[in-house]
Amino acid sequence: MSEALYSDKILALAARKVARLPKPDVTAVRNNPLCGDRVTLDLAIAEGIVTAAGGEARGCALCCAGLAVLLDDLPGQTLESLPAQIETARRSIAMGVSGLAVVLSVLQERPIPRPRQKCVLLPLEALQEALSSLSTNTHE
Amino acid sequence: MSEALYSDKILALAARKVARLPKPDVTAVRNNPLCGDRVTLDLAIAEGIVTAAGGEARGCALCCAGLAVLLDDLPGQTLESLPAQIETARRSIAMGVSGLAVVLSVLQERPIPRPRQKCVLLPLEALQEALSSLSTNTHE
Amino acid sequence: MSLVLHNRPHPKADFPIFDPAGPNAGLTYLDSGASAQKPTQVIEAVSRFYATGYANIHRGVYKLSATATDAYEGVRAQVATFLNAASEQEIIFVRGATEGLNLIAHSWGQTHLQAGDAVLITALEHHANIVPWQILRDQKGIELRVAALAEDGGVDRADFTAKLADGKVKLATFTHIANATGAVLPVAELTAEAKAAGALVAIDGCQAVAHRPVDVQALGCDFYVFSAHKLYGPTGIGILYGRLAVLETMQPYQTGGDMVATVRFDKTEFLDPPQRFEAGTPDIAGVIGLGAAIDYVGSLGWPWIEAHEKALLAYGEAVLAKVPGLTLLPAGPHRSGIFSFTVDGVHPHDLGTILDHHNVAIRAGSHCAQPLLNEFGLTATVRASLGLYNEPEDFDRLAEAVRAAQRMFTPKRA
Amino acid sequence: MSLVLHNRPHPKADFPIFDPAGPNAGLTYLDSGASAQKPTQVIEAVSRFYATGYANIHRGVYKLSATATDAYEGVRAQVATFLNAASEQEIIFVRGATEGLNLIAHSWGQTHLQAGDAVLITALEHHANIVPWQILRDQKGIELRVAALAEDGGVDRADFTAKLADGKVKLATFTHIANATGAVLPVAELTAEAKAAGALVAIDGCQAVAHRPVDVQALGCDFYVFSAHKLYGPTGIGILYGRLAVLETMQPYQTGGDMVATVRFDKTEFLDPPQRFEAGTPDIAGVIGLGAAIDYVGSLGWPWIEAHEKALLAYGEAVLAKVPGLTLLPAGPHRSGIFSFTVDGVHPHDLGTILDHHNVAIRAGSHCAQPLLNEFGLTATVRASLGLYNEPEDFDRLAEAVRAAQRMFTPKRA
Ligand SMILES: Cc1ncc(COP(=O)(O)O)c(C=O)c1O
Ligand SMILES: Cc1ncc(COP(=O)(O)O)c(C=O)c1O
Repeated sequence: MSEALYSDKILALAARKVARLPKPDVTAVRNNPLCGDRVTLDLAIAEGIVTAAGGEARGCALCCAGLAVLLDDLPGQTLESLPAQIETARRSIAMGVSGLAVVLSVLQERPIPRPRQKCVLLPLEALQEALSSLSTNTHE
Repeated sequence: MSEALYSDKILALAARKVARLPKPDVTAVRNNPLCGDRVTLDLAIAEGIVTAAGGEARGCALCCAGLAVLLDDLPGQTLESLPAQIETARRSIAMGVSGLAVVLSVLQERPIPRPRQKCVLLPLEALQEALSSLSTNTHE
Repeated sequence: MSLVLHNRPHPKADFPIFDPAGPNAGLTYLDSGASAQKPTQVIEAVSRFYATGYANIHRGVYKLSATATDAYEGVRAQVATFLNAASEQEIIFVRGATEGLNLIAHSWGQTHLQAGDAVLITALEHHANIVPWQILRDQKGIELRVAALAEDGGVDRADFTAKLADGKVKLATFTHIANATGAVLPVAELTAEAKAAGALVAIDGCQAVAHRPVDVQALGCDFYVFSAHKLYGPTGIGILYGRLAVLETMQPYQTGGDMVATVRFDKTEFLDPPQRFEAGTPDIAGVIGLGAAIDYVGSLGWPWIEAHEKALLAYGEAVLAKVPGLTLLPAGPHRSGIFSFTVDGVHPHDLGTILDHHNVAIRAGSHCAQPLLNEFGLTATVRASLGLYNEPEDFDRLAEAVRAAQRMFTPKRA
Repeated sequence: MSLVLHNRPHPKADFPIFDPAGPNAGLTYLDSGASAQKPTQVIEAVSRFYATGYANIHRGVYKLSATATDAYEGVRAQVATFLNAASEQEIIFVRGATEGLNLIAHSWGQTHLQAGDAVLITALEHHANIVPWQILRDQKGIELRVAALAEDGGVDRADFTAKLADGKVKLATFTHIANATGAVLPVAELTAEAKAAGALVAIDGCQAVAHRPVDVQALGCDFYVFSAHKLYGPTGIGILYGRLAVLETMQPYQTGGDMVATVRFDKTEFLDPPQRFEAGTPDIAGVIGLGAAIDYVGSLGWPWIEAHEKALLAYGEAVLAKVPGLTLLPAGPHRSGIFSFTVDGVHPHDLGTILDHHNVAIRAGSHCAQPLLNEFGLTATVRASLGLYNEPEDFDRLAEAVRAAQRMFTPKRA
C-alpha cells in the first residue's frame, strides 16, 4: 500500500505555480487524448540556448510535476543537447526503472508505473514538438 | 469401433442401380455444396398421385441409399401427403434417434451422426424442390 | 443488509481472482464495467473443452468434431433463450460488441443507407457506437444525429422525438446502459418511438446483460449486441442478435471459409444467416465459455442478481455521498451498476493510482465516451462499476482510499 | 525411425486430449491442418491468466490491468521475434487468418486499388484468400487473376510470371502451403518476382507456421497472416503481420474504442498502427495463450519439429503407397504436413465416417478449397494432416482403416 510515487517532493512540484512566457520564440501544445490532459510549453531562445521556459499544464500531478521540473532544467541548455536528453528520459521511463536522466532528475526516485508513463512524457513531448517546429521554421 | 451405420442393407441399397425416368412430369436437382454431391429426382404424376419415380445420385453411400429408398417408397403416394412425411423424416434425422418414418424406413435402424445427416437429407430436399416447382407451375 | 444467497455460499468464492491465499488477496475489484472477472465454472469449461473435446467444427465427420459442433451450436440456442430471440438463427457469434456494431454498420448500413438518410444515436454512447456511424457518414453522405443529454443525465426525450420527426432516420442505435455514468436508458420506449417513425433499432447491451434480463422480442429491437467478457465469460467472443427478416437482407461481413455454399473463381454463393456472418474458424472455446457464463448467471438467477445490485447501489450511494468534495455524475432517472465521479483537487488519474495503492481497482479516464464527458465539461472521471462478487465493504474501502488521496493533495498547513 | 526428443518425453504426453485414461483414449488425430490440439502449457496459461491475472488492458491505471497489458504487449513482441518482423508495431492481433486477409482487402484494398488494377492469387488458395478479393473485384471493378495449377500440383511458374507482366497487378497474395494438398509454394521466389513487378505481396501462412520457421524480412513480403489455433494455440486469435510503411498508409478496419485518439461527434482521430487496427476489447486471454504456444514450439525447437515431420512424411508416403486404389493428390516439388487422397469405390464422406469408427480423425470434403479440387476434377477428398504429436503408427492405423472401408465397399462374392 505504498504511496511512494506521490512523494512530498513530487506533490510540491505538482502544486508549484508555473506561468506562460510573455513573448516566447516558440510554443508547443500537447494533448493526451486518453485523459484530456494538456501541456503548453513556451521557450525563449538566443544563439541556440534556451534563455527562458514557461508554460502551463491541465493535468494530473505527474504531468504537472514533470512540467515544473522541465521549466527548472531548461534554461541554459543548448538546443543541440536536448534531443538526446529527451531520448534518454523516454527510455528510462519506459524501462520502469528510475534514472530519468538529466531532464527529469527529481522524478528519479520512483519508477513510474506503465499506465502513468504517458503522463510524465507529455511535457517532454511538448518539448520535442517545440524543437521540431523550431527546426522547421529555421529551414524555411 | 462399430461400423453399424453401414449395415449390409444400407450398402446393398447404396449399390443398387437406379435410373432416370424417360419422360418425367417434374425433375429436381439438389447439390450439397460442401462435398459436391448431387441428387437428381424425376417424378411422373397422375391425378395427384406419384405414378413413377426415378433419378440418379453422385454421392456417398448414405445419399445413394436415401435415394434408392425414396424411389421405392414414392410410387403410389399422394402429393398431398408428402410434405408432412418429409417433415417427419427431417425431424427424426435431426433428433439423431432413428425412426425415419415412412419415407426412409429402411434407414431406421441406425442413428445418423450429425455431420452426415445432410447426406441423407439431400434426396428429401430434391423431393421438396420437385413438389414446390410443381405447385409453382400449377399456380401459373 | 442481507446479501445471502440461499443454499450456497456468496458467489465471490466462485471467482479464483479473489482467492485470499492467491496473488490478489485483498483486491477490491470495481472495474467490472470494463471487464468482469471469471468464475471457476467458466475457466474450467474452457480448459476442459481444450483438454478433452477440442476439434474444429462444422466440417469434420468424426465424433470429436461433431461433438464440438453440437456444443458450439448448443450455445447458440442457449444465447437465443438468454435474449428470448425467436430463433437461434438470429444469433451471430462475433468478437464482441464493437465487432457487432461494425457488422451492422457494414452489412446493413452499406446496402440500406444512402445520402440523405440519417442515423440517430445519443450523447451517451461508447465510442463503439459512434465511430462506425461517422465512417458511414463520411463514406455515404448520411447524416449522424445525436439525441442530446438531459439535465438529469438521461436522454433528452424531446430531442430524441424531434430528431425522428422528419422520417429520415433509418436506424436509431443507442446504449441500454451508459458505460460512463450508469444511466439506464428507457430502451423499450425509445425503441417503440423509433420503430413508429420508421427506423430500425439497434441496442448496445454491453453494460446491461450482466445486470438484468433482456428480452429482445419484448423490446422490439432489430439488433442487440453484447460482449461475453462483461458477462463473466471469456474475452474474444460476443453476440450480435439480429431479427431474421433483417439479417436476410444483409450482405456478408467478413468472407472466406464456413460462410460460403459454393466458390468458383467467377462467382461465389453465400450461406444463410447466421453462417453468412461467421467467416473462418470462430472462437470455438470462447463460445463454450460463454455458454458456461450464461449457465453460471442462470444458477444465481436474476432475482438474486438484481436484489444484490440494488442493495449495493443503495449502500454505495450512501457511502459516496458522505465523501466531501466528491461529485457523482448524474445517471438519469435510473442508475445501474456504475458510479462515475470526480473529487475536488485530485486528478482522476492520480486518484486511480492512489486507489490502486490501496488495492482498489477502478477505472480513470474518459471510458471510451469522450463526447459524453465533454457534455459534462470533463475530460476524465473515476468510475467504480459493479459485479455480482462485490460486497458493501468494497464501497467502504473505496471511500477510505478516496479520503487518503484527498489528504495527500490537501496543502499541508505548517 | 527415431523420433526421440533428447532430454524429454515425446511431446504427445503434453497434450491431454491423448490421455490414455481420458475420454479419447486411442485417438489417432490426423486433422491438425483444420486445427491443432493444445498442450497443457497453453491450456494452463489461459486458465492461470483468468484465475490470477485477469483485467481489461490499455486503459486501467491499476496493477492488475498494467500487468495484463504488459503480458498482452509482451506477446506482440514475441510474435515479432517469431516472424522476425522489424518491429512489434508490425504485429496486429486479429481473430484468425480469415480476418487478417479481410483486413488487408478492406484497409489496404479499398484505398489503394481502383478499376483497372489487378490482384493475383493462385489456384491453390483457401476460400479465405479468394472470396475477399472477389468482393473487392465486384465492388471496385478490379481484375482477379489466378495463377494456374502446374501438372505436378505446384504453381505454374510461367503462368504466374505471365500474369504479372503487364504491371497491373498491385497485390499478389498466395498461400505458403496449400491446405488441401500440402504443396509448399516457393514463396520467397514468388515474392521477389511480384515485388519486382511492382506489386505488394501477402502470404497466407496458416499451414506453414506450425511446420517451419518463417522470416518475413527474408521473404520480403508486405503481409503475412496466420491463425493461432493451427499453431497449438487458442481459437479466436491470429496474426496479421504488415510492413510498417504499408500499415501507415492504411485506413482503419473496425472502429470503436481503443483505436482512437480523440472522438468528437464531428471528427475522430485514429491512433497509429498497430492500435489503429485493433478496435474494442481484444481476445486478451487468446493472446496470452498464443504466447504460450509460441513458447511451447520454441521449447521443442525447429530442428526437432522439422526432422520429426520429415520422418513422418516419408513413413506416411510409404504406407499410403501400399494401399491399392488410393490416389494421392500431387503436392508439387515439396510436400508439408498434409496428404490428400481419394480411394476407388469409397466416397470420401463414407471413408471419413468409417475411419472415425476406427478412431482415426481425418477431414473429408473440399477443405475450403473448392476451386483447387475442381482443378483435379474432384469435389472432395480425404485429408490427413500432421501435428508434432503424430507418430508413425498413426499412418499404420490410417491405412488399416482405409483397407477396412475398402472391404466394406467391395461387392461381396456369394
Ligand atoms: C491456407 C489457409 N488459409 C486460411 C485459413 C483460414 O483460417 P481461419 O479459419 O483460422 O481463419 C485456413 C484454415 O482453414 C488455411 O488452411
Ligand atoms: C456501452 C458499451 N458499448 C460498447 C463497448 C465495447 O465493447 P467491447 O470492447 O467488448 O467490444 C463497451 C465496453 O467497453 C461498452 O461499455
